[in-house]
Amino acid sequence: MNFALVSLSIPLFTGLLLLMIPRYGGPWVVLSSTLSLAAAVASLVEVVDSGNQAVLLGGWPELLAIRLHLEPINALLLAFTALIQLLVSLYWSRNCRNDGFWALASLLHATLAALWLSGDLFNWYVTLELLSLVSVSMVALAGKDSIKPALNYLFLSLLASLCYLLGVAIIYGRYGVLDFQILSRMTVGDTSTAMAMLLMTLGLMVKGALWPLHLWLPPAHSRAPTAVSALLSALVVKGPLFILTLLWTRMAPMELTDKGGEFLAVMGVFALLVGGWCSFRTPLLKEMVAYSTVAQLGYVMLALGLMLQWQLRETLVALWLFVLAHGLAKTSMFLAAGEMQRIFGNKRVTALRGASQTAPVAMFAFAVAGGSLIGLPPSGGFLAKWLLLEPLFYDLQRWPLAFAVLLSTLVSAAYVFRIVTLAFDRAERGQAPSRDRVSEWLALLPALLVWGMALVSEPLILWLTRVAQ
Amino acid sequence: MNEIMVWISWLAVMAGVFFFVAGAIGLARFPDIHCRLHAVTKADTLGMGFLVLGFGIRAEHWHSAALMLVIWLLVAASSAVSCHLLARYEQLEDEQ
Amino acid sequence: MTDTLLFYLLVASFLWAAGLHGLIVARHVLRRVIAVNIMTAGVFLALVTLAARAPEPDPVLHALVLTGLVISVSATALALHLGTAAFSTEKPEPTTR
Amino acid sequence: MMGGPWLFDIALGVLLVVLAIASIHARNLYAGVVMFISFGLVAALTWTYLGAPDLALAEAAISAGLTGVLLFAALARIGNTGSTPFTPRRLPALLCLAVAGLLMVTLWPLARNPSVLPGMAMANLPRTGVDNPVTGVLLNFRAWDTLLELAVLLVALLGSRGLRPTPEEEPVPWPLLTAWSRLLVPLLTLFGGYLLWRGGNWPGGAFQAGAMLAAGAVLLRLNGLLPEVAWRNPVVRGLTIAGLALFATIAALTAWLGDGWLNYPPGTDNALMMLIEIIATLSIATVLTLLVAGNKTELEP
Repeated sequence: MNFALVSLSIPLFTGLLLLMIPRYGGPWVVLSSTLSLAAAVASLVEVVDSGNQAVLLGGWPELLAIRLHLEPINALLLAFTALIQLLVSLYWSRNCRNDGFWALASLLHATLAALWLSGDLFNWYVTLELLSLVSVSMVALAGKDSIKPALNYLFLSLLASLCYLLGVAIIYGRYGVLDFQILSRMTVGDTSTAMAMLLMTLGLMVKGALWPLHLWLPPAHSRAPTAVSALLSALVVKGPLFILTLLWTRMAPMELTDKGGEFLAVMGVFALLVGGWCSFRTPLLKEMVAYSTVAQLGYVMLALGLMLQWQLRETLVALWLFVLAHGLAKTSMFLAAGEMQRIFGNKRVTALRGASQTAPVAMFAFAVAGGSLIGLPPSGGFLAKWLLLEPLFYDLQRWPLAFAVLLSTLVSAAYVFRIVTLAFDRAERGQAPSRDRVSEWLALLPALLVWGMALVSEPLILWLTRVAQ
Repeated sequence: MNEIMVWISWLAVMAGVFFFVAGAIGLARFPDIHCRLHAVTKADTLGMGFLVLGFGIRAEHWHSAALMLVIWLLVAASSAVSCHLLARYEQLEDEQ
Repeated sequence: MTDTLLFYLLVASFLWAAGLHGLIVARHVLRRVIAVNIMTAGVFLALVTLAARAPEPDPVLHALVLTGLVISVSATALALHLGTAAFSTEKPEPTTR
Repeated sequence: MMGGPWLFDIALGVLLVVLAIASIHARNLYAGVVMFISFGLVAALTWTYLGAPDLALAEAAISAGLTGVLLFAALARIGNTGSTPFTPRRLPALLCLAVAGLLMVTLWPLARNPSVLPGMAMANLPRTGVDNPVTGVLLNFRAWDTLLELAVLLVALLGSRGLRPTPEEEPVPWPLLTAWSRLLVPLLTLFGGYLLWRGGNWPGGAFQAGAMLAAGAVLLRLNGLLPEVAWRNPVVRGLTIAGLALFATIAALTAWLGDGWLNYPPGTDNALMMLIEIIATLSIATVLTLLVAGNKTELEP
């Protein structure tokens, strides 16, 4: 547990330090996320060796204290957060023009770590609120254009928090407990619990930008600074998703899981198709990437829904694999998109004509990341999708869902190849754009990692199957 | 003795309530801002003063009576200041 | 005693719904901020009412509401600053009456 | 059953609902803000009535004081434009009424549900070293929430700081207001200190005290009696992060040298808590002052 707390404290103190002395933000954050990553990996090793850990803060008795818990999945997410943070800060320390970014990024890291470790319904509310305020502030860093999307994001996320908080109030009124692990032994399927689950689910769906409550995401993610878009897409939407998954897989009473699963699965399919279609249609590059996040989150919802409805353990593994693969791929995609936007000085998709010749590495990063989003073998996205599809084929009743997943693959292939074909078009004659080779390679790095996941696919899947209960 | 004090306190409380009600009606019904300010501040100062008197007589300890007196002084002073500010703002607006 | 609590729970649900309605229909940023705050007050009223169930009020719930109050004032301030930056008119108009 | 107490309950409840609806839907935004401030005061009264004086203090300082100033400042800059067209449609209203009904049905059975946690909190209270149960919960049982809450406050400031609206001209302070502020601010400071001091045993505590101090500072700042509170000043910066930094340092030190994260070593817990409370009060006061009346024109450091 101590390693996990170290992994949380390092970015927190770095953030505070950077507020005091705002110089050399980039190097400090790179250093702190490296150290935090090391601590997170140490905690992962520790928890795999010696089993789940929990600590009651302050040494107060159960029920009264806030409980932090460390399980392999939390530790994995902790390490994943530090890794993404490291990759993004490596890229952004070459490009950043705003000192305010670094302190906020460190606080974002600390917030996410607090969220992964927490096991208390109200503490989650506080971390969620912290997460939204940090994200909104970071979106607003981009200046004039981004303020209205940021404001809209803030309003919707406040609405979501209030839904969640009302759900927590009902749960507390019904059971008198806020500790998640104790609640998971107590819940029964009565009206109050159902209403509380509904309210919390709706709130978390807004925060996690799950279809049809995703409307704030595309403008906010596409107007934010490049590094912020990457962090938001790769990490921030996963926070509410994590809580949603825990709530439904552990806390929801048996009577509700069936209906909830069906609802989530249907919403997931819609997200895949509608999000993909919007992504295909939009004229702006970063908005296309943002809509693709909406679509990809559909897989996560579908996996969760299937898990609840048919008790398929494999889909839970698929869910976590999706989270990891999507995080890495989306980081790469946003960084590459930002890099190309900077090179061409244009936000539109059509500006990419001939990008394969003028910005080959960035375009390559974009395409490679896109390959993982489509689910081309042997990428991380492919592993996740295969795990999701496999159990669907066994049962004739589930074929419509399998068909929907395949259709969504086609849609995502369509929006990725739309860019790729444009890029391989002949370049217009003009002055050679200024390129920053290091930045381009740094943008490629996460995409290579997501394809590297395939190399360790078998042990990874076996291990996840073991730990993802 | 005690009986008389209770009666006095009741009278004072009733007077306070009367001033507050009158002030509220004045605030709602008077035509312009000066009349309204007049109604409100009078209600605040006088009505609250009577209430403090009424409850002060019935207080079990002189501490609470003194505390209420301080509160009354603060309310009276701040209502005077805010009334002045509002009236002055109105005047500035009219001049423009 | 329970009847009183039920009444306050009724008021709390009304406040929550009224805030929700305001947030849906209102366009002006100030109205939306106020609506969010009304919703927050609704949740807090529900929590405080639940705290008053026992003869000795529940301090845990009071602490939760106090934390929530700080969070809500932070969010309100951020929203108002964002709103000011987004919609501020060049010449501030006189806004009284 | 229509006795005296019931009458008071109904008056409070009806006032709350009417003021809430009026503050959102008032035709004039200025009136709406005034209604909202009154709503906050009635809410504070309700908290007192429901046995939560800690909350009432905080709510009064926040809603009537700081949020009011924030709303008025925003109103002065944004203006009334685009606020009147308010097409009353039936569907959202009916939908929200249905939501209210649904919520009521859900909340109904909860009013009779007892809870075990208050009893446990009370039983463990002597070990915390404070007598006020709310302070005990905030600084002991749920200290981690309180730490994160300080972070929320700080982040709101960081987010607002990056925005640079057009500079506004300083209003000329009026002599009566200035004189009154000179009298009021020492009283507010005194009262803030009193709230902090008695927070251990009676309603009050760091947040209420901080809000009170901030109200005083804002009043002085609006009158031009206080020099600029600027972020570029390292002392101001230090004060804003001091609360969170101290709290987090204590957490880390207790984990490293002591028994665990936020597990105050026995014997020192009272002193540690007092230290946290004092520093947190100063921090909260600075952050709130900067949020409400911070220097708007300064650029990034």
